[in-house]
Amino acid sequence: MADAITADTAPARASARPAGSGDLRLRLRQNAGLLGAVALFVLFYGLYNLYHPRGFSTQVLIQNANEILTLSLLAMAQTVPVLLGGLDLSVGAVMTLVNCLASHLVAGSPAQIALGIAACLGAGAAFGFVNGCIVVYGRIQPIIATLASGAIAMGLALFLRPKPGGKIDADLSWAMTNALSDFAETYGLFEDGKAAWFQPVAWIPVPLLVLSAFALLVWVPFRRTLTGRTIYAIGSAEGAAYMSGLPIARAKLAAFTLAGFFAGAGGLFLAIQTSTGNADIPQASTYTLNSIAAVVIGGTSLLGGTGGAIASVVGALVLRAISFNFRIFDVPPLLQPLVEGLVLLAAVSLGALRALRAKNRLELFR
Amino acid sequence: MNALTVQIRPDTKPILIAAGFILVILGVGTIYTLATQGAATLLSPAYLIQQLQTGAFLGLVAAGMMLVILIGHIDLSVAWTLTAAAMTATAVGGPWAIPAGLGVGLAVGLLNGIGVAYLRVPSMIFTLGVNAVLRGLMVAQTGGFAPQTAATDAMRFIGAERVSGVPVALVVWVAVSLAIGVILTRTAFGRSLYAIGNREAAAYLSGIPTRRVTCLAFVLCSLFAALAGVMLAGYSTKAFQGMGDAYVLPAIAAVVIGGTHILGGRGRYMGTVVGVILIVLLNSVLSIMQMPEAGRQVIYGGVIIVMLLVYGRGERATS
Amino acid sequence: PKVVSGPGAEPGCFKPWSGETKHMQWAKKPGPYRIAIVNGFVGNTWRIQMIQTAKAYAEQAGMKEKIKELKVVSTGTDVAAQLGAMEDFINQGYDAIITIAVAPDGFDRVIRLADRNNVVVVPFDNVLDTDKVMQVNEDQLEIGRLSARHILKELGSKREGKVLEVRGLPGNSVDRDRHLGFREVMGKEAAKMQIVEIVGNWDDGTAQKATADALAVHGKFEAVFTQGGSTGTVRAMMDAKHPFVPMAGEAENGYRKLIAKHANDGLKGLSYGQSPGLVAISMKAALSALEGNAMPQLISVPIPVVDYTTLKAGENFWPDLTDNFFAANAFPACGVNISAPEIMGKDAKNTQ
Amino acid sequence: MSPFLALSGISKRYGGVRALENVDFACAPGSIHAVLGENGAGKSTLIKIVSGVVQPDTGAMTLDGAPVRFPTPAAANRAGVVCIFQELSLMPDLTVADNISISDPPRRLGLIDARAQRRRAEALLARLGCEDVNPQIRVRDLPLSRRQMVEIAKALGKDPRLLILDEATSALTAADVEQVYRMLARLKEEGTAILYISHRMHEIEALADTLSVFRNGRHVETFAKGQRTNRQIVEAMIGRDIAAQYPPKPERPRPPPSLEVTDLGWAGRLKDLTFSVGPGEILGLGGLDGQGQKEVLLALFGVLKGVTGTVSVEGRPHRPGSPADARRAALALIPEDRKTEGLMLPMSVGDNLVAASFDRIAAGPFIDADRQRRAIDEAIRRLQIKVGDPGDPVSTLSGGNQQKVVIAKWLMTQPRLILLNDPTRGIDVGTKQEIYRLLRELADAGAAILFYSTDYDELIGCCDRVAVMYDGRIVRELQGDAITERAIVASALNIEQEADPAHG
Ligand SMILES: Nc1ncnc2c1ncn2[C@@H]1O[C@H](COP(=O)(O)OP(=O)(O)OP(=O)(O)O)[C@@H](O)[C@H]1O
Ligand SMILES: Nc1ncnc2c1ncn2[C@@H]1O[C@H](COP(=O)(O)OP(=O)(O)OP(=O)(O)O)[C@@H](O)[C@H]1O
Ligand SMILES: [Mg+2]
Ligand SMILES: [Mg+2]
Repeated sequence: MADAITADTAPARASARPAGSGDLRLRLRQNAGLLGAVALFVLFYGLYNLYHPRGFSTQVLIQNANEILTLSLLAMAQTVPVLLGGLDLSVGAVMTLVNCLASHLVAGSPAQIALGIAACLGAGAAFGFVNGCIVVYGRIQPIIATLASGAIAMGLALFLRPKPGGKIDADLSWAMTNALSDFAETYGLFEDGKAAWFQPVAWIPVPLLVLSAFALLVWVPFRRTLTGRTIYAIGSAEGAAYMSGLPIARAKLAAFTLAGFFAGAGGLFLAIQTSTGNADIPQASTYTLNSIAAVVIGGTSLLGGTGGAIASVVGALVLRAISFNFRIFDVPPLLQPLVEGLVLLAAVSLGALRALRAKNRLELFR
Repeated sequence: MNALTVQIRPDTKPILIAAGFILVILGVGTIYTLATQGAATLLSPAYLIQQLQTGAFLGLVAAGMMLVILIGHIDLSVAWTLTAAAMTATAVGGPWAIPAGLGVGLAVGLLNGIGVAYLRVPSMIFTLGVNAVLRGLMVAQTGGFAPQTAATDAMRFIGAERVSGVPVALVVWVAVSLAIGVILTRTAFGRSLYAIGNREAAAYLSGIPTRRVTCLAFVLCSLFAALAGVMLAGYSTKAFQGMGDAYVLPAIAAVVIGGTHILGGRGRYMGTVVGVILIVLLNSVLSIMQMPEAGRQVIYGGVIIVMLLVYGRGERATS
Repeated sequence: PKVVSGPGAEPGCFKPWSGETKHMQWAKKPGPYRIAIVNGFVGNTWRIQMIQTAKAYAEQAGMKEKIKELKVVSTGTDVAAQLGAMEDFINQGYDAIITIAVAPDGFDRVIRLADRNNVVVVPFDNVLDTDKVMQVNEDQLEIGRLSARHILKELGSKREGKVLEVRGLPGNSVDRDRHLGFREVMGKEAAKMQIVEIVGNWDDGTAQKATADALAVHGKFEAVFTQGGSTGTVRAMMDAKHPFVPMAGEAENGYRKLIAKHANDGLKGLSYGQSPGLVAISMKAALSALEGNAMPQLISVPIPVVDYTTLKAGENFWPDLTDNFFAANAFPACGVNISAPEIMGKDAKNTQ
Repeated sequence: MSPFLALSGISKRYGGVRALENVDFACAPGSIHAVLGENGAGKSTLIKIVSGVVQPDTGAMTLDGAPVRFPTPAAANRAGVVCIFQELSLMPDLTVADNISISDPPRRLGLIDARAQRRRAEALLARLGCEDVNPQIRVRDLPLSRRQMVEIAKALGKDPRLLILDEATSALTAADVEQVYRMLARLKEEGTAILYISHRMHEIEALADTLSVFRNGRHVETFAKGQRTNRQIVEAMIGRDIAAQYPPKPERPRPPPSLEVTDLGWAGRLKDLTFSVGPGEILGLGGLDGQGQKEVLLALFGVLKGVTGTVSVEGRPHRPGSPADARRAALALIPEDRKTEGLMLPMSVGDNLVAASFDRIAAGPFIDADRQRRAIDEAIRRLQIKVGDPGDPVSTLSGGNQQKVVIAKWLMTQPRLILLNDPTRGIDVGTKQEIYRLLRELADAGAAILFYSTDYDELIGCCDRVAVMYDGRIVRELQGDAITERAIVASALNIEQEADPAHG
């Protein structure tokens, strides 16, 4: 019998490739969520700048950059566990914990400051690692494990800063929250930032550089390591990942460690920006919830497996850009929370369009 | 042996452990009071009754939350559902107060249900948005219309009164609990919840109306939250902004401590009841011991993790 | 701004905090002015009432013509967003920015920018730990002190037994100061009294539950000092059939109603007010500064306080209005006389 | 030739169940070794032990004569033991290329080299004649048969010394199977040892050099190719003689249709199909995999949106909006993938059985415990499901028994029109035979049956008529004696019958 069947069966194979999809179109289709987010951002941020008296100016850019950095870092932090198919409800608390820690450590001689910064980032990563251990070896679901560990982080933060206070090196604060030129000026680099070659880049806000650094020097390479790949694999199908001999435990630990690291970085910058530590419980949960919203708006699936930290940054930008507009347009103050809520609801519901379009309802259950 | 009870037998262990831990809490608290007041006030019926009364509000919220968690979802909008229901009830006032409050619950539940079941937005995030919208509505309403906020007598009655020493709130909680117990074990709806929580696609292809069931679960969740709100307003004689904030995470914690699997599909209602009592007592004892906020947070988180570790580590993705 | 020597404008209204309080003066700017109010958290009655007050005050004759634009935003409990909003308004060229800080620190950068652009920043209610800006507040330490004095007065000669202290939001400077003031006096005059401390978060629900627990365990208290959620505190005592005792608490209308109702049964209450009306005084101060007047760096607003003897229905409390709003809202000395019902009584119009 | 891998005295229990009992087993390099056995015989368990997924309770393993232990699949892979599992081990959200090189992707400077990875994928797929599969596409978007090919390519990529295929061909079309045969032959030349598990006798015949039969967790016997007749082999497997595998087809005039489908269309994947089935009839759906057969079933069952054309069941127009509607119209669907679509794996066998019949076991609003128990026992008895206690999680059953649970669940609803999507996938001869008989019984009892299968023998053996599909159309409807392997294959490839058999 077999012989009869070896005649050309190409038509059958056609089903393998969805009707005429070039690789580009494939990529686009696979990143539809992100594209939507970018469009939203362009819309909101464009409006904001168009109507802002000093729209598209450096000051405005600097101010915005300062405002988005912490949330963006937390969005990146949230992304990693989400890719795993979990959630990290402790990012806000870890941010706060590190924020309080920084208010003790990041001051004094340059050496001390450098050490303090390292310690803060280390602390964030360490806490994330502990989360990872609870999840991997305790086999407790991430969402609930981090709900609990978040409370613990909050407690520690309150021990460190029963009430707001502390100090961060003033120069550092100023240098980190302004344009590159001010940075150079503060630390007397490049002829106090007057160097000719330096001018073209002098206007760039430092926070944007920091963000890019974390994205391009930490996330992008990590994503291309085996461990990074494994995180996606686990989010997609943990059993299969294990069967394929992937380092499950390592990947999970790495994911939460990285989350802690990014969250810590967020806390550190918050400290630098505000030059204080403040164990503010509502603020912590605000950031946690916003980080989740950012991840979703960025098009990363809460089921894990698809998406990325950069997309989540865009999500964070969208969130911020929404509230920017309240400072321009005259929305009655007591209606602002309502409008904000409605826009958020609409933004996160964009994904629904897919559900409504799906012609085979089984596809909805992925 | 009935297939279902067989299926949930392992879920009984957490309940027993949690119950044991409740005794530990009471023990520790009593030692403290003995040391400071020289009296074991925590064991007095008066104190316990009062804890159950205040526990009833959390109990109702947790009950609804459990239904949603069972199908593998979560409802973060209960905080402002509760508040909105309470504020609407007092604003409407009169005989229609309570129905109005519950009406709010119904509406919110439908909205959540449609968003999650029909639009298939992840519940985590959709309910978050709905919560924000409700908050916005309440702010606008308070600012705009200065609504009446005094609880009606009927609300006072179900929230605060006692009949022959038994708080009405407690009675309501017990009644709701019995109802849910039966629903979960003895009705198609209850079974469908477990089925969906385990594998929605299979449930759907088995001809279970998954979307309607999901919707209904969210409606019930919001309804119970609304009921809790109306009763809470009765208890504190008035409705006020943010009165629900203290209920979301404790409700989730109670459900999970009660042994319900956070990803759905497994769990017994009894566990949620025990979890609620545990959380309420824990908070109360910490408050009595004048534990500083920092300590509270640490203990709170520590308890949850330790409990779950004691329950035994979850199984892996593959056998 | 340059530091000048006092006295400043309208000392009756803009009362310097103390003798040492320095005065500041900004370059005079031509009016009318653009004013922005950057609020933080919005989800409670006090904040809503504050916003309403601000809008009502801006409409009043004498103010209206001085104010070209009043913009109010609420950034939520997110310091980054609040800082961002303030800096944004500086960039937009607003003349004055009035704010309730979400944290007592961390505004150095904004202040620096404000000074560069000659913008007047006025924090009130939750003030900043800095002397670089003009601030408006009531003396929280004093509030704690006078609460203690009231209680001791009402207790007569009794100086032992337990006193319940219901605190506010942990970590908040207002909570801290009131607590310190209270303890200062109690420590001096009634060292023997045992003070039981619980956390009420300035929220009726929390206060009620915490009080109920405390009552269940400690049985009897001689007096109560509650920082907020006062209504909840009293309700808990009534539910527990605890006898009424001398008490000091916030200015919620509901609490004042209860005092009026039960004063004779022993609820010898004092009600001080951290008034949402502070926003009006802050606006007034900002305008005055923009007009080039010398202003005290720290303005102490007289604490509006009433007790069971001075309560008057329709004047400092309103039996037929809701419990939640804050009754103390008028400051005659400053010509700020927006009585609470005036704004909380209004309807949809004033959200527009 | 000395054995490459040898097991001695291996035992494995799962709670009460004895999955393997003191098994000795060996396989040699350069030969294809088939493992046969009923569902639940212990084949997969054996494989899982060899490949490090589960640990044996007792017993020892030697590789090239040296004792070994594989704590994880990774360890086994390192030793050159590569397994293609019965349950696919692909990551649906990753691309084909990612999946193929998942465990050790080509790297530059420690970072994954996407381009090299892609080239690698293309090369491996080419070896299987799957040039058409785009390495950049997500596995999610591939039909099951292609996924299995990717799975195989992935295994090849680890250049195994011992390759294990656990029913790796169960969803493959005959054409793909042919490709796999070639690949295996090549590997055999190169001296790879191959363990091959399948329930398809003709595959075994075509491939195996050595055969081992398992029964109830015991290793019954091992013998060289050709030493036993099929009949003897099957006997050894199920411990009894099986008469004719397929029940006789009743000779009767074609009944009036109870399901009538006219111009059925959907999203360009189904193109105006017209067919009908009558009570007592079994209509087979044939053709290469992925020609729209599944979609037909899903469309009838109310899963697909935007279906065009008219469908009527027993005269009444039929437009189900959901499986719930379909069920009310007395339809039943045995879905493609029992693990994700047929069963709630963690739930008990009992709960799974009643999942479609709450209305039947309920008295008023409440579920009646006795009725439920009776219904469950009845179902287990009727299909002879091998289960300890109805309270056990269904996940603990072997593949075949799990499939029986799915079928039993639907029989409980007393359907009038039964849609089967490859119901015998991964099911042993004995069980298959039971199912064939069952289908015929149901048909004789007046049910109309629509039966899609990737196995031609089945279609020929069971069906009164076979509609062969190609590219979303019914290209040919065969009846009676016209239903032959050649006829089906020819129309499946959409080539006229005269076409001479290709090389191979
Ligand atoms: N069979 C499996 N299926 C899926 N994932 C698995 C499996 N076995 C292990 N893992 C994953 O690998 C990770 C680590 O495995 P490991 O065996 O080290 O876990 P463990 O907690 O150390 O178990 P134990 O303590 O029993 O050895 C676990 O978090 C789990 O997610
Ligand atoms: N994880 C498990 N837990 C409990 N019992 C199990 C488990 N896995 C397999 N079994 C039992 O072990 C026996 C052998 O199962 P196995 O999967 O090896 O059978 P099989 O030969 O592969 O059957 P099939 O041909 O259907 O795949 C079966 O009775 C099964 O019920
Ligand atoms: Mg098997
Ligand atoms: Mg099988």
